[in-house]
Amino acid sequence: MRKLLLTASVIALGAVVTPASAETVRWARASDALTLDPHSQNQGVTHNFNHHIYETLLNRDVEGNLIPRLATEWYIKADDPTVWVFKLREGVKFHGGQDFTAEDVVFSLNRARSDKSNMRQLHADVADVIAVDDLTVEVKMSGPSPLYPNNITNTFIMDKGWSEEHDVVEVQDFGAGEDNYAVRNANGTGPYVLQSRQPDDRSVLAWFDGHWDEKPAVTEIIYLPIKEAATRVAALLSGEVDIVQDVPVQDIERLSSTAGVKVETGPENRIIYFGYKFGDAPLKSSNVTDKNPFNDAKVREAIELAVDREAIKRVVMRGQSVPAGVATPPFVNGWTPELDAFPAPDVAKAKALLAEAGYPDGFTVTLDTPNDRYVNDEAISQAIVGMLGQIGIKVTLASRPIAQHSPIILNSDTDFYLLGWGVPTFDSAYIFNDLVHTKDGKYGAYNVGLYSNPELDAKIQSLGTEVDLDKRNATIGEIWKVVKEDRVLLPIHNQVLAYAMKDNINLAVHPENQPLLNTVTYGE
Amino acid sequence: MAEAEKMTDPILSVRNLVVEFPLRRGLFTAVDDVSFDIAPGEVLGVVGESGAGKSMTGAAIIGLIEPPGHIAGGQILLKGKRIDNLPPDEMTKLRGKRIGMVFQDPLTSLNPLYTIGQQLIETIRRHLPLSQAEARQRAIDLLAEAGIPAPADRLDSYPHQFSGGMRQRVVIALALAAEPELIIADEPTSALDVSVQAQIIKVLKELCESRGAAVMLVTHDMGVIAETADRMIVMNRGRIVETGSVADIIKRPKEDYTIRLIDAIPSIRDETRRHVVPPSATPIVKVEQLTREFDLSRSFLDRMLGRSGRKVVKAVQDVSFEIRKGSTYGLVGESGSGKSTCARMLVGLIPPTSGRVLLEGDDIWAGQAATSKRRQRVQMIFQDPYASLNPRWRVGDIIAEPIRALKLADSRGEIRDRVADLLERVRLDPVSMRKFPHEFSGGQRQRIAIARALSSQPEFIVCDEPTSALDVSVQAQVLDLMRALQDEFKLTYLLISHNLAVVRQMADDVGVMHNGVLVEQGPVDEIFDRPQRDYTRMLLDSVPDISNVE
Amino acid sequence: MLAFILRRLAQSIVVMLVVALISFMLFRYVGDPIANLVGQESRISDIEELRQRLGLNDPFYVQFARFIANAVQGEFGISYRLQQPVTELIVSRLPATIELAFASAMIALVFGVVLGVFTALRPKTFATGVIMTLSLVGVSLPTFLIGIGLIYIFAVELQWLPSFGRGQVTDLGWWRTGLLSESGRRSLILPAITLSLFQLTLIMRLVRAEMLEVLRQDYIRFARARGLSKRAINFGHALKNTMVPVITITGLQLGSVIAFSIVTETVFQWPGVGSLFINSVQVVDVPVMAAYLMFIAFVFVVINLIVDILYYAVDPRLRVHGIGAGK
Amino acid sequence: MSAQETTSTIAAVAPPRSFLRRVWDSDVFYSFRRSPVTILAALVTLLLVGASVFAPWIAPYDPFNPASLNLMDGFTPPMSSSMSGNYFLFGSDHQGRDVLSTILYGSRVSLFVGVSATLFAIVLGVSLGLAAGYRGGVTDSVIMRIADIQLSFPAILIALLIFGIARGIIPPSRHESMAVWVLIVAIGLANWAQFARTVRGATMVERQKDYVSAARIMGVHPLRILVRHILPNVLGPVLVIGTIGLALAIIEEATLSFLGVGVPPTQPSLGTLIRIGQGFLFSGEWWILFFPAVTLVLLALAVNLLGDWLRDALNPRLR
Repeated sequence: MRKLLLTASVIALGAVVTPASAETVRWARASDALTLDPHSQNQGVTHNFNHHIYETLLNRDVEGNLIPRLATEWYIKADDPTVWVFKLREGVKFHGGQDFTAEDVVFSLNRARSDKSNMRQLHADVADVIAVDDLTVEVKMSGPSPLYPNNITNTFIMDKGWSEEHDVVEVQDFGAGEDNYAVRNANGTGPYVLQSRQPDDRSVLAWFDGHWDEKPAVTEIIYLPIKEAATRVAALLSGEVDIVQDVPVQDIERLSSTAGVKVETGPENRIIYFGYKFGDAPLKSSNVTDKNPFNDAKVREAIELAVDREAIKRVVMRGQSVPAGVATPPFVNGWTPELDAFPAPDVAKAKALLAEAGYPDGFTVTLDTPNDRYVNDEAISQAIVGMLGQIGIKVTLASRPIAQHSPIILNSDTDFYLLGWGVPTFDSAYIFNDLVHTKDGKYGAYNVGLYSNPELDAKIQSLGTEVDLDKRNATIGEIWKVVKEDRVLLPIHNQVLAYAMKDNINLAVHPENQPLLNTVTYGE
Repeated sequence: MAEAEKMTDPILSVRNLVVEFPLRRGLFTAVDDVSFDIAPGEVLGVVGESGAGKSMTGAAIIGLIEPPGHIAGGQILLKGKRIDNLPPDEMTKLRGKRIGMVFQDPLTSLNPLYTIGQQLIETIRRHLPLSQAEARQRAIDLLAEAGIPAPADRLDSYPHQFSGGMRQRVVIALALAAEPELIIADEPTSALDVSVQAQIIKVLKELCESRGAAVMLVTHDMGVIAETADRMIVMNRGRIVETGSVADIIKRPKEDYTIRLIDAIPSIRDETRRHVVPPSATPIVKVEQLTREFDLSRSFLDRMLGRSGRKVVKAVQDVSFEIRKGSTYGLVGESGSGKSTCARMLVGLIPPTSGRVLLEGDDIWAGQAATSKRRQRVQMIFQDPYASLNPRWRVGDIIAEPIRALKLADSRGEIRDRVADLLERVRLDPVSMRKFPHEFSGGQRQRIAIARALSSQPEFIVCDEPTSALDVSVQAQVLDLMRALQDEFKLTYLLISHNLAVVRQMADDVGVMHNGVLVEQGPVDEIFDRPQRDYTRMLLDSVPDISNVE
Repeated sequence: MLAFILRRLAQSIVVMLVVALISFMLFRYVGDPIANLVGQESRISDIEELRQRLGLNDPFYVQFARFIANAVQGEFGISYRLQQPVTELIVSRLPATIELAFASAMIALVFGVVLGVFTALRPKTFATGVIMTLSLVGVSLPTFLIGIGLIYIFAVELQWLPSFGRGQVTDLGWWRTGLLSESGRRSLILPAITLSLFQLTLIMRLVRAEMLEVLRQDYIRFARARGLSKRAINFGHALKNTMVPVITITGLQLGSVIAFSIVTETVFQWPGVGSLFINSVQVVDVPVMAAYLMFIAFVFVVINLIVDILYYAVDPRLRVHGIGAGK
Repeated sequence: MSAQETTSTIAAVAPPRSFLRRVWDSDVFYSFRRSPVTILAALVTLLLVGASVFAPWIAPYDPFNPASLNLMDGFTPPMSSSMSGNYFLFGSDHQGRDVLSTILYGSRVSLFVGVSATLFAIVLGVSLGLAAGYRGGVTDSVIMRIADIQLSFPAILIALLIFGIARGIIPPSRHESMAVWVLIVAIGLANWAQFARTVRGATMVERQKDYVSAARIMGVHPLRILVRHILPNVLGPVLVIGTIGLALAIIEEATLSFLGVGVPPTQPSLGTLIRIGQGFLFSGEWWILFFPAVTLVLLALAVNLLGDWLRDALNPRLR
């Protein structure tokens, strides 16, 4: 009865609303973009919003392939493997009317790799940027960098003249209390012009009629951050918003079965995994005080056998995940179905392995988990606690907001932890560099467990400069084999993204969770 | 009397009035079959001890009995018309218009948030068809009649800006605002000092006389009745004991209850009935130039900004006297005269600003030894027996507290024996030690307080208004007990009281305090019969006394 | 009076300093702001450098001293999260919170007083029992549950009212108001009710208790004995005296309405300072948190002061100098 | 001559009775017997408290033992069995825990936190209130200013603050075992001020009373006067605020868990259960939210009603 009533009202409302709002989309997600300054924050939500105002040289489509945007062609200079050449699109104008030229690209890339930019690590290997002519830019790298184009899909191009005019040549130094014009104002080449913006409340974007691409179906976007998941879903159910980007997995079924609403799902380029502390030193949170049980491969194998990934998928994730046997999403170069296979849970064998390793009664350990970062992160950890409990490992769950979880991760101050890893470059090297390589200098920043394998380290370092892609892929395969066999990480699944929307709207899920609303089409 | 009724119809006739309170432990009859009349212009005194039902009778007449109480029988007739069965709306209109009422405490009878003008005008316009300006003028006239100086100016003052006596005048003016035919005055002067009390009675009487209004004067104070009323009713336990003219009842009471009641009332005319302590007896307590100041000035910052200076009140100023061993020294004075402050310095509760208190030659405020001596040998009995006993303690523990605190006995058995003994001395059953204070009446509680004071075997007891919270008959018993104990234990008393008759009855020597100064002292008969100071004389003249009845 | 205000201000400054100090002790335990400022790609060296740049390596008392030095000049720094001046952020969010707090305070006050008086004047009726019990249900539920419940009923099922946001807003100078449009006023209803429930119950119970107390006073009996009408007694005499203590508590409650709005604003996506605070806590945006707590402390200080002045206005006993000598 | 005077007169002449008889006949208990709502509230409280105290014996499952859980039992509707054959009267949650059992164990946590936090607040508030009221002067000013600061900060913020500080001080490995105690201290510290204020006021009144003077005259130590004389006489209002404070503390704990601080999710309190459950409001698994919420409301309501009754019963003027 309740459902009937709801259905009727949604239909009634849909009938009234649809014709009037055919070109306006009310787009809700959990949080707001932090800033309009394109180089100030390296954060997905901010990039997603700014993609509508600013444009990048290259972009990724919904399959994860690189596609041209402001650059129409890109290649390694024939005579110099350390130089990338970008051919720029003709006839592009900024919202303020300025022409888009190679100077703007040089300016923007330099700004993005300046000291105060948060994007600069992506451009760490850039030695120089040169405008060859109005529509050609050469990027000189410090060594061969075959994958550099993967790094620039979120590096937006600003207008040099506008930046100089408004004194935003430098990225804001907010630590020094400086205010910055670019934080609140934007002049991009993107399909939409910023009309108004109240942070955390609403932003309005209107179609830029000087845009180089064809006119999109959506000509006005009202962007509405709604923090509380229940409120977000309620807003869609009551017809107050058209697209909800962050849909709680448990509400997908209800939304799909609601008339007038549909849910699009698709895998995200993000792997959820558990990590262990390695090394001989005893764990801080364990009752085993003379050695580190995680350092024993048998223990790690026992744990993997205790974990029932399918159960997590079915119950915790409501079917909205792709269980994984390797710590990389399928989009990424280096992933293979063979690697992704995982053993069926086998509690008896797990117990036997534990006994063999010298822990017939298990042991205790604390699991650190975030509770507001990944989809159902706390519930996943809770499920793991139960599963490990069945083989005698008594896990205490320490659940924290990501703000408190992050320092623990960065300081390697944990024995057992949950983390998610996105791979913006779509290449395994990105994973190896940070998660597998020994924590040392620019490598291994997120090698929380301090795993160290000098042999792998050498191979990982070779990936950075190897230009022969076949040879490189072979090395990637070798590294993955060791990582998987050594059970360095315990991958659980790849997250699935769900976008809910009015059923006359078509919007595909983007693996980076960065959908562009100018790709929206209407109708069945 | 039958003739009088024929001549003038009574304003008020009460016929077989019964007021009942259904309580959880049964029906309580507060007023039981009460009948009386009040003639126009007559002042009828209604007297009785607490719980006699006198106030309830007044409340029944004006229709203000608190639920669940209600009139269960009888009739109330105002000028021959029944009013006890009027609907609430009509009764409301009648109140203030035809029956006025004055309550006991002028401090709480007026709404603190409204000026007296607002309250007067509101009342006047409620009952009389007058404009705001006319009502205001009438209010000023009323205040003038009630004896408020500069009434036009004071109209916009708030109640807290008046003294207690002045407030009671305002209350009377309010009660008379609409010229009611009957005024019910419920203990109108009990909360006031004697000197003020006399003035208020005068005002009430004059105003009613000039308007021909009848007065029903409810009070526990036979003296007030004696001075004010024409006729009186004596009530006890909800019933009328005796009715008659004031002179008849006071001079020739017929009923046992009345006889006992009148007998219990002390009079300032009575000579001391006790043995006289020889003047040569050694002084046990010597008070030398005792002074106590209270700093009432506001904070430093306020003074800086308000440019007001320090404000020091001398509550007690240069007071010196001696108390002879075994005697009773009476300290009298009105409220605020500094007598209680004196008492508190004598027992060690507040330190004097200057001067000394010598107990057998030792300054009780000097040093540890003197302090412990004082603790054992000086005790105090307080005015309010409800507040002076910790309600959460058993009587046995209360009485034993000094014994325990001063470590006068060790074993439980010894303490219990001493407590039992003390209870017997104050004429209470030793079984009482297992009970809590609320299970006792006021007089019994004061006995418990006395037992506690005695338990440390003191020589000197300061009695601060020991009987002023008690009914007269109980007061007489307590005073008798105090006297008996004094003889038995060779006690020395400092008796502080505003009740001159009690002092005359109890004391050997008397000191009169006024505004912190001891204005006069001497042997009791000397002071009472031949006062030297005007203040003392005024004080003695103000006391309403039943012996004034002709 | 002047001295009184000066003294209160002096005390207030102390209070605010203590608040600021406590806040600073707190921030280091909320989490590490840096972890939220940098992306996955950042290296440890970048992080260290940023930490140094933000002065986060300094001991907290140095950070505190710096904060106070800046705050005295009205400078609260730049939000780590939104990268805008904190003062500007708070000022722009303030109207939303004030409108919400004011609306809910009004609801709480009007209904609280009316129901309180009603239940006091009819102490033993069935209606009173129902009101008293229902009001308890309101406070027995956590605010967030009430909010979500109201959204579910009135926005999703009945579709009578909006589920989030402020609706159509209008700029009046720097003040952005939602009160001038129909959708703005409709948007206000649910959050205002949610926020008011707790205070409403409190005020109602307070008014009832005080009223019952006042109705027992001698001056009420005397007013009845003077034949004043029931109306004049109940609403003229009794209610005014009831209001004296009610003002104090209500005033203080108004402050906590603003503080309580944290949860309500989050549930209704109300763009006020409360939701700003919660968003800031999540990413350890120290400048915003510090400024917000100072702001709350300031609000309490001001409200306390106003309450005291009101107290003077209502109760003539306090107006006269030299009172308090008493006995 | 008021009604209550009459009562006490009658009481004075009544013969002494046994303790139980006296309690039964006392005015407080009499008003209890007369109020069906209060009796109902007391029964509900008793039932909930009893059920939570005896949870380990009466709960069908042990939801706090992760090893006993079967994830595949998750989301079983009320009054049905899961695939693995477990029967769930109130259904099961997203971890396959029996909702009824989690409620029983959760109430245990909530009640423990609520009662302990309230007791802590009472002990702290009463001691400081007694000191402030009895000593007066600087002691009074300092304590009351601190109380002002505390009152000017919403309780939730105070609790957040203390929670944060505790997290910083206690080594991370002990966080979870300490969480409950931190909660208790946090909520207790957030609520002491109202007790202090009440007790201070009452103490200032009692201090003036003659029984205190009497004790001072005989040289009783001030501490003894405070504890033996004044304390019993100021506890009445404390009891009343205490019952209401208990309900508040339980709800506060729920709100704290909504804000992400609180007990570990593997040992959820009622508040944590509600926080978890509200995620399933739209998804059809209503029972995960409904039963804990109803329990919390019942508990808070019952305790509040008891508090109300106690206030009226202990106030002689309302009798």
